[in-house]
Amino acid sequence: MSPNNILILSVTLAMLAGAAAVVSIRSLIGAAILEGVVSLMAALLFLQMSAPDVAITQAVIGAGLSTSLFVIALRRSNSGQEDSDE
Amino acid sequence: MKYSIFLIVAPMAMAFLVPFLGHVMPALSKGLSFLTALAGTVLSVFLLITYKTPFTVIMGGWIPPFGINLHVDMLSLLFATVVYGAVTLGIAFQLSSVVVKKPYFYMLILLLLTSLNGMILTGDLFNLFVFMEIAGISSWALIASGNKTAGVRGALQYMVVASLASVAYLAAIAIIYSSTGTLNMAQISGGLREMNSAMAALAVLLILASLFTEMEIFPFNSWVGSAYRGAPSSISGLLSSAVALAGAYAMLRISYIVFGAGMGNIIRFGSFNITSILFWMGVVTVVTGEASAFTQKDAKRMLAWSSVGQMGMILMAIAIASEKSIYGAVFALITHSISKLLLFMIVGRLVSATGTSDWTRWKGIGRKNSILGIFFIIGALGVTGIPLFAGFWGKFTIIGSAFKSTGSSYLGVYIILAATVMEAVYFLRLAHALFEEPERKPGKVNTGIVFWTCTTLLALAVVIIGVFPAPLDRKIKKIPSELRGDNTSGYISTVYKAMGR
Amino acid sequence: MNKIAAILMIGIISYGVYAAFSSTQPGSKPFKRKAQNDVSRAYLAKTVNGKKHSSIMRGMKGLENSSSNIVTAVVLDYRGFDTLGEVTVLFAAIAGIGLLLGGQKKRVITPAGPIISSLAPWIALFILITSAYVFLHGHLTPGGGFPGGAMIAAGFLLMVLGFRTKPSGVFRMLESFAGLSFVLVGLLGFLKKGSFLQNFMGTGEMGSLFGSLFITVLYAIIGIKVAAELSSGFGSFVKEDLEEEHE
Amino acid sequence: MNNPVFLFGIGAFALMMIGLYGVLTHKNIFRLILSLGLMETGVNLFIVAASYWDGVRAPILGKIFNVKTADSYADPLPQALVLTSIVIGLGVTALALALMIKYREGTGTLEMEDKREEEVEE
Repeated sequence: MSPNNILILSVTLAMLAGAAAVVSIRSLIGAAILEGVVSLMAALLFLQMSAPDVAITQAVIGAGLSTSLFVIALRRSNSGQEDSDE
Repeated sequence: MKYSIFLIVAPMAMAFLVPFLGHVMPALSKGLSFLTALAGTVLSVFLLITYKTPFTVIMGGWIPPFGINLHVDMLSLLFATVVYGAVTLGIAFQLSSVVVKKPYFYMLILLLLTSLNGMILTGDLFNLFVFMEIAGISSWALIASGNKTAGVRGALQYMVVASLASVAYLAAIAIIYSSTGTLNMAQISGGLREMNSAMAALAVLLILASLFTEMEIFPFNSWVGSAYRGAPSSISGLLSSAVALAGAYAMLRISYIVFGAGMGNIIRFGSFNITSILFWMGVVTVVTGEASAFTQKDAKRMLAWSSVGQMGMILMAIAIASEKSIYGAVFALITHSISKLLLFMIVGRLVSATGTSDWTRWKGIGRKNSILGIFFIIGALGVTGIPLFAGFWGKFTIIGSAFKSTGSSYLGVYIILAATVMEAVYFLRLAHALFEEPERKPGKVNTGIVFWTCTTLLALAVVIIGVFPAPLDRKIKKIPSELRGDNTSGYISTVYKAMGR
Repeated sequence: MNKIAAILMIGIISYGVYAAFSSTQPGSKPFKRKAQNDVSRAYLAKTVNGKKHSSIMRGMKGLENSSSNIVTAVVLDYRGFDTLGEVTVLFAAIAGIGLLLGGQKKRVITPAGPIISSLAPWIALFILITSAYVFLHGHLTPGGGFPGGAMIAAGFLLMVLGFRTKPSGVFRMLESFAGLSFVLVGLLGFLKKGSFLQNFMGTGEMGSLFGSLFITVLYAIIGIKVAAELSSGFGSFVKEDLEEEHE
Repeated sequence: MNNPVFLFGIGAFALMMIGLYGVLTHKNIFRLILSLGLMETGVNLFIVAASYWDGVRAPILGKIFNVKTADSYADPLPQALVLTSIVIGLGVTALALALMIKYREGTGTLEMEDKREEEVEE
């Protein structure tokens, strides 16, 4: 395995771990922030796939704006930190 | 003929103008929205009258498959006309109703109009996705604009299902593009057969799943009841008569052009056969849709599930895939749009007059407003498909084509007949309630010149098409041969001509 | 739906995808690329209109478009109609937000702490310059109108947090104006060249800053539109947010 | 494992499936929206990965571009599609969050299954 592949593998695994945390973590705000982390990892993968345009857009829109939007909307909907789902 | 781009661009430009006008003169923006839709209707009728052969309009000056192309033929022009007509009447109806809506409301209707026409005219698989998303976003916002929690809940349910559908659609695009190297529908039609057949089957299943959501096919239609109920009545009418129509159009187009190059030639991928999947989904949808409509005490939900039943019947016709069944499907779609819009308009006014959408509490309203009651019966007979009313011809042809086909399709005859009986029972039950002896004094129904114009036009259309189907018949007769890929006026050869091959 | 059913469903889907990908029947498949296909090869070599070049050099003129970033060329030139649709999606979403959340009680905005309010203008200025660079160089370097506009909107969000700036109707106007100009550019192409959204400004030198005027103009419009849209739309989330904090 | 293409593809598919699991098991609207976002990111990765192959360059032409070397560049079309798809995803997310806020104002909860029906009047 080349060093590049190891990098790709670790980014992919980090992304998947973040995603698994998003669907299982109790805190809603934590899930929103982890979603941003997943987007950032995806942006890194786009960069690895020679798609710099997509990577920039994903980083700015997916990781930046979407995450802040999630947090703002969550505060606006005035919900507590607990998830009553479980 | 290249002016057909204005069918998409004009409402879009007007929608962009609304925030500006809404700031200066809200009333003007509403009026102009209506006029834009009206002008589009005139344009589409004009194009329909002067139409001779199918043609391709290229965008950006790039020939397909490099650029995006619009494909204009009898099928797309007819459906564009119906969508324009329905939306124009829907805007008029909303303008005349007591609830005052913000300019944004009309702007979203214009965007819905843009996107439905885009879905109908485009010849590019990804462009279809973009327009489907615009249609989705504008209809969620419109459904929730009723300011009732039921509408918001319906919109959210629709949003979740439709987002899953769009993910499936994008995955299918990824598979198809990376195997065939093109996004143009006409080219994919050839490329799909060069694909590994298991891969092609996977892509086709993903696309079908997403189109079933647009077309309200079971089991992708759980959102239908609450969305139709919570939406303002004008929007419920448009969902049934325009949005579902565009979904059915996409289904027709994709299943004939993309999946099978022509009629009766729907592709088999190894042991996987689309025809039987479509047919059985249609059967299940008819049964569940009509059964749910039968049990509803809520008039709007009842109409919603009745639409689902109709869409199931049309899916069955698409699956039978004979020249006759296509004719029947197109006819039934058009007449269903007209009759359902009429029914939703009347029900909308009854809901606002009585404050409830439970039809068992509408007893006796028809006695005081007899014309309204008669219009309701006309609409109901139009949907049901009783002879001398518009719905008859489509249903009759579909049953006829099911008779001629062999195998399981023959079952379609019984299913459709049984569904017709159920439809007749639940509509006449409601109509009977309207003319029953009232328990208490029925309220006054708020009508007006605009309302009467809209409903009279629609009711007349139902009766005239039922008695003299000839003009519509002449137009629809052209469609089966144009859908077929192998002749010179077919879809695929038209697009290939534009490619310069 | 309970978890076991969900896992079962995912298992079925995964098996189906696995079966499709491991099928040994003949025919083309994704991830196993044949020679690069016609469409994207023509985009890369700029031979869509049939003119062949042996090689393309920086500074060359008379190409079908002079953008060296091919993704930008695809987004704005070859498939510009998709991008108009994309802009419309955002427009519809923001309109929907306006319809659902707009027009409520009077808003009070509380100022942020001293650190943010003193740093905010400088950061915002920096973001503004960067984003202008991003969308003006869209045809040369990665980036373009969408990330550029989103960056401006982020800067604006910072201004809202830092000052008592209220997002006003100006944004709606700007958005409306930018959307109309996009359609207008398309219609000018239609009138001058016969096809909607066709490049009517000609192509210049490949690789120069103002070599592809058409793309630069469209990206500037998109940048302004996205910035205005996101600022006004997200403003309507933020405003209420701050107000609730105040109460 | 030596070819990263499959790594990208499997990663993208796994992300979609995790998102689907979230959509199927949660009733909380906020979580539904987050899970749909995961699925969107996954499908975007999938689109680019399906047309990617090892060792290609970004589709930005250098000083000299030779037609014969076109194969050494990444396919620009899927990247353009994903660009569009990301922005569309943002629009959908924003509207969905607005719907969520509205729902919360109406019902006081973020859970979906509240079956209570209220009268509609127009």
